[in-house]
Amino acid sequence: MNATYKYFRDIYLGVTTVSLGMWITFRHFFMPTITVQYPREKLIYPPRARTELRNAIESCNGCLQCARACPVEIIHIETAKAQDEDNAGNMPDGKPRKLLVLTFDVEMSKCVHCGLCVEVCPTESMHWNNEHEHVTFTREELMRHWATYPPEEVRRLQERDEILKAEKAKQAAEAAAKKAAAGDQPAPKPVSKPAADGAEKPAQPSAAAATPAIEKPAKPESGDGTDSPQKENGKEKA
Amino acid sequence: MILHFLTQAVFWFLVILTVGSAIVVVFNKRILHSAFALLFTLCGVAGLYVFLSADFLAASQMLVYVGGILTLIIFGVFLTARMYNMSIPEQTHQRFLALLPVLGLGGIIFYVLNSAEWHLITPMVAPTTENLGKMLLTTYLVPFEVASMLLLAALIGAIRLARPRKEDHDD
Amino acid sequence: MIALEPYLDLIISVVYVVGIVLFLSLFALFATWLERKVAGHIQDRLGPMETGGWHGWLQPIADAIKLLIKEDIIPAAADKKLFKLAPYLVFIGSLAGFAVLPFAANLIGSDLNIGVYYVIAVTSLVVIGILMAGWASNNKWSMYGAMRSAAQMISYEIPVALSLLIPVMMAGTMSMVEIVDNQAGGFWNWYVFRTMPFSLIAFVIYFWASLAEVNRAPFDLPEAESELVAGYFTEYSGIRWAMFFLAEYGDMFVVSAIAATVFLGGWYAPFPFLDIIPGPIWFIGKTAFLVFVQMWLRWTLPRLRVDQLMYVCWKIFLPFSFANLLLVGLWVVLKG
Amino acid sequence: MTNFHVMLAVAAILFVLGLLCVMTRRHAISVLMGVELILNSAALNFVIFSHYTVGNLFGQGMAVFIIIIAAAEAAVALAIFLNIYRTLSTSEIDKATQLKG
Repeated sequence: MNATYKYFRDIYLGVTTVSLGMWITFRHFFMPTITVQYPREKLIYPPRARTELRNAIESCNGCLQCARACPVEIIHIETAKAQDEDNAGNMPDGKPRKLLVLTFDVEMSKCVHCGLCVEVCPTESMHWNNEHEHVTFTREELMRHWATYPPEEVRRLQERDEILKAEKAKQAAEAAAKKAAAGDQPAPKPVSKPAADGAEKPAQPSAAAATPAIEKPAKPESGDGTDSPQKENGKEKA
Repeated sequence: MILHFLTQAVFWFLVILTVGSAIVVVFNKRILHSAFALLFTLCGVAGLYVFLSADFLAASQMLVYVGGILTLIIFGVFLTARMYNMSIPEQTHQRFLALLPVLGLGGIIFYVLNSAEWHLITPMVAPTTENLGKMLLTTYLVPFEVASMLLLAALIGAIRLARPRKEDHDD
Repeated sequence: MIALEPYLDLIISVVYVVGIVLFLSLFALFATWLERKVAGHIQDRLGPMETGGWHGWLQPIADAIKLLIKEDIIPAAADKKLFKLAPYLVFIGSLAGFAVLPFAANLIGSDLNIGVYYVIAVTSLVVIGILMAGWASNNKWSMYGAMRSAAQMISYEIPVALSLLIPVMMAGTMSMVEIVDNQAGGFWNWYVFRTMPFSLIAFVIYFWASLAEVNRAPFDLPEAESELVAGYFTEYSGIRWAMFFLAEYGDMFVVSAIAATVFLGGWYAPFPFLDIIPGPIWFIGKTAFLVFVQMWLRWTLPRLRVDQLMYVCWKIFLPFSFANLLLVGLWVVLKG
Repeated sequence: MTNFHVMLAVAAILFVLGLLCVMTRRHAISVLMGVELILNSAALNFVIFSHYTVGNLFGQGMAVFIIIIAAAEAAVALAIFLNIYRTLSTSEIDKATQLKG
């Protein structure tokens, strides 16, 4: 349009838009505020909010998955096999506890709040605790210790565990020797064969003897992993 | 009595302010100090106007001189100097040669001031604004209109002069 | 015992001046608190809540104490004399306006017969003070702020003066007390509602132009913190900064008080039967309301550009003010 | 010595100082400031005499005209100085010796 029209239109728009804006701010003036007076009242964060890590040690089965998942490697766990003498009790789902979690330390000062440890935890013992005040007076306090064993107890249990392990290894070696003596010595060959051929031919039909040989070293490692699928089922049920 | 004394004190304060800052205006090497000293001269003169019961004039002095002309002058200094150092310095010339006629003229003025016989009347103290306005719009209507034309002409002329020329833009 | 009677006027004057300075300081304290509260609530926040219990009412006092004991820094490369002088100049320019504000019929510093004109005149000092501060700081932001401020204040002085002329013409006097007296007896006698719509337009133009005069948003280019740090008082700290601050809030009060005086009936109540409430309360109440509107606008509108600022002044306010002036002049002449 | 004499003396001193300023200083704007001093002293003189010897407002009217003229003069002078500075890159009036821009 022409300049005169534009001039008066600008004035009209100026007046109306300023009035409108003032009306909006005036309404907001009387709206309830969203401020939370922080130290006195605190917000409840949504359940998935990444606040501060916490491990419910009584439901931790010491599976080390969180330590492995952690990208900054700040979770340090030491475990020992539970014996009858320990009276280790049951896990929350009723199964007997197989591992004693001797130490469970997290360096919160290095935590990047990625939440991977929470994702992988089979027992949901690793969780966000809905608080964000990790403020401490010293840096050492940011190292969170959740295991409850005193140091000498930890040392004792570790030594016992090592002894047990050594015994077990001895037994295993003896058993292997016995087995080797009993059999017609085909065992070493299939062990090496699938290792060499496995890359080329994954499905080997005649490796009846080979499969236990492969699974054997894997078994102790994932010995607790065996009950992890169950736990995951339980998690899904929960 | 004390009021009279206070009035005189204010009067002398204004006199000293006016003259002192005028001296700074003339003799200071930094041109911006001169310009800001001019502020106090102008304010002092405005104060003297109040003592002469020229209240409207005093306010006009503040409004036009301080708010208008002095600001123009300061802007002029900013715009016509390369502001590399803070004290835009300035040289003077013919200082002693100039003192000669100036002192002569000053001497004559002061001689006349001292020797003349002034026929003084008792001054009236009354608001002036209304009468001044009536005077400007009746007796002095033609000069008043001429002055307004002058202002208009000066306004247009100043804008025309200060604008960058077309050729400057084309370069 | 000394007879006090000859000195009574003097004593009253001194007390009044001291009272005004105290009032200005208290008002500035209150206004900073109010500003934060208004800003907070408009943005759905709360503002200061901690210091001193109820809604943080001690916050401004804490700030004032902080300012008073803060180190006073003068930049090494600054023009020291001018740097020290500038805050006083600005403060005086602001304080001088208080001399003619009529808090009530008898509560006025001096009922000058050129009251309105006097206020317009003394605000010129503020311009020079700001230019001085900007130059003496030897800082590019200060300089920009000062130049902008001077250009803006001088430009907007014209619409301010022209709008103030309208009630002056209607009252036939520039004395504050007489202008207010002409508006006695109910809000329909206030100048803002007489000669509708001219005086209303004059009031609106005055209010907006006065925002530019006191460098308030949306015309706060001189101290635009997102572009110029703090404009002309970037380099100031401590007590000198407090002077600028006081001057700014004093200016806010002065322009609002003048609007309340010449347009909104000064110390008179909107309805005659409410006149039992004392005049100063009405006067300060009206002024405080206008100050509140200033704050309200500040948190509503974004900052203008320099060219927009000048466009609004020279192409909208000025023609409208002149047309307004002519029409009201005609009205006054015809009415006799 | 009355206030009258003192003010006349102030006006005279302002005039003399303004003259000195115009004569000695080189920067164009300093010269302008000197001119303002002279104009002020003249206006002050008008007002003094009208107040103390005549008793009418003629002198104040003249002072109003002087202020108007000073404003016009300052505006035009500064525009000219700006032009001089733009073309000659100097603000000393002695250097501005040619009329051609």
